[in-house]
Amino acid sequence: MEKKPKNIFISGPVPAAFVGDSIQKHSTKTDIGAHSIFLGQVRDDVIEDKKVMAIDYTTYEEMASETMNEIREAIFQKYQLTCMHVYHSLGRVKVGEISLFVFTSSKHRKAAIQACEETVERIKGELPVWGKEVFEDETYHWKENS
Amino acid sequence: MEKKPKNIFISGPVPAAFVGDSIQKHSTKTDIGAHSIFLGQVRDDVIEDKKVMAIDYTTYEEMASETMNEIREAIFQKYQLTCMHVYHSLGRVKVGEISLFVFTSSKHRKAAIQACEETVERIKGELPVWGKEVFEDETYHWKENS
Amino acid sequence: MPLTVSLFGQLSDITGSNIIEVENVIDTNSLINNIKERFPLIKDNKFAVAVDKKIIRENTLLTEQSLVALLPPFSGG
Amino acid sequence: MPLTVSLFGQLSDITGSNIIEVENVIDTNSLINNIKERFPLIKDNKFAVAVDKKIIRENTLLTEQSLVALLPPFSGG
Repeated sequence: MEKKPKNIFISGPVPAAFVGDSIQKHSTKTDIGAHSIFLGQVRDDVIEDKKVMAIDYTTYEEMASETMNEIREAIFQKYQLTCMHVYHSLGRVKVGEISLFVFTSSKHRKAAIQACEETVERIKGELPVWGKEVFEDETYHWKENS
Repeated sequence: MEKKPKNIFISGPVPAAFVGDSIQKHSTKTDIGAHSIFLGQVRDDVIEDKKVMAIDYTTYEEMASETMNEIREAIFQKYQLTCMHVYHSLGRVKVGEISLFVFTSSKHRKAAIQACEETVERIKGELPVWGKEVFEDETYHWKENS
Repeated sequence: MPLTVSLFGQLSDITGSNIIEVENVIDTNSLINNIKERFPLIKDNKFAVAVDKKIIRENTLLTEQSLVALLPPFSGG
Repeated sequence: MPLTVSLFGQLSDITGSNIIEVENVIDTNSLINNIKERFPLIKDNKFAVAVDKKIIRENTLLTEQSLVALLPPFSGG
């Protein structure tokens, strides 16, 4: 089990190829039978007639890393996971780009799938991260998770 | 909505880079907010003291494609999906390699996550595919899904 | 009425072939009985019967055009 | 007792800074009142209060070493 604290934040979007590389790295972990992956992608929502072109993410980093460690500990306690990886963007992520990457692996599919879903829900609800939806005219709107 | 019948079978393993490329292709679909991905990886299980080194997959292809179309239709009826992609290996897939790739995308995370999970369950239970677990001495054991 | 039956997975290990010909069967019950007589080891295996690519649960009449397949438990994914 | 308070998201738009100094506060209630007086627009915003990187639900005593942050609703992911 891999539980060491890690920095989950990366500057700018999560490249699609980075996801592919992360999957490839697990081919040596031959006790894994199932991977579950969640990706958050920035949508071109229209708010009061203005189209979102990007989200600027900021965080309270010291609190976020403590919160993420608590989430990680709780998920590893609850599910039989082989490993978990989480990456969240900071700074600007344009429409169509990936801002969140949650990756859980397990011997069996149920643990991987449920752990991934629960981790995503907890990140959305508990991680001190703020997204500023930037419109094409550079005005903005602070996003709020539902 | 993308519902046209497709061939889901590919010869040999699903390359990790193929998953990355599939994700990349969705960056132009700017109404997507969430992707959910499931990957099945071949495990080095030990059965009666013999270690699995690969699984050889076969199918009843005419029935499998009809079944997959039914599953696809039902999932699109039930969930607000932007798209769904499914790939299953035929032939030999070695330990640590990927044999199943299910990829659902939606505006919101709940639909993507639930549709992915339900599709995986239905594939495991309803798709006429058989996996022969091949040991290092080339003897084998027919797998059975739990 | 000769009928071609497809077999998959461990069932084809028993018959030695993915396809067998069966004569003089009018429905799936008589077909299964015929196959079990010829290949007694098949009795040790669980399998479903598909007619025209749908799994059937009850005895089903067959014609020469029927697509019949014997399907051991699935193990895809 | 001067205390440094961190603000995030839309709250820092109101104060014009990610950090403000607050004097003479002994607990989180007096801190919030002080900030609301200086920045009345803050009253229109929902926010949580974190002390030492934990969200607090009740009035909490503060020392000079307390890490205090005002957190608008999260929107990561």
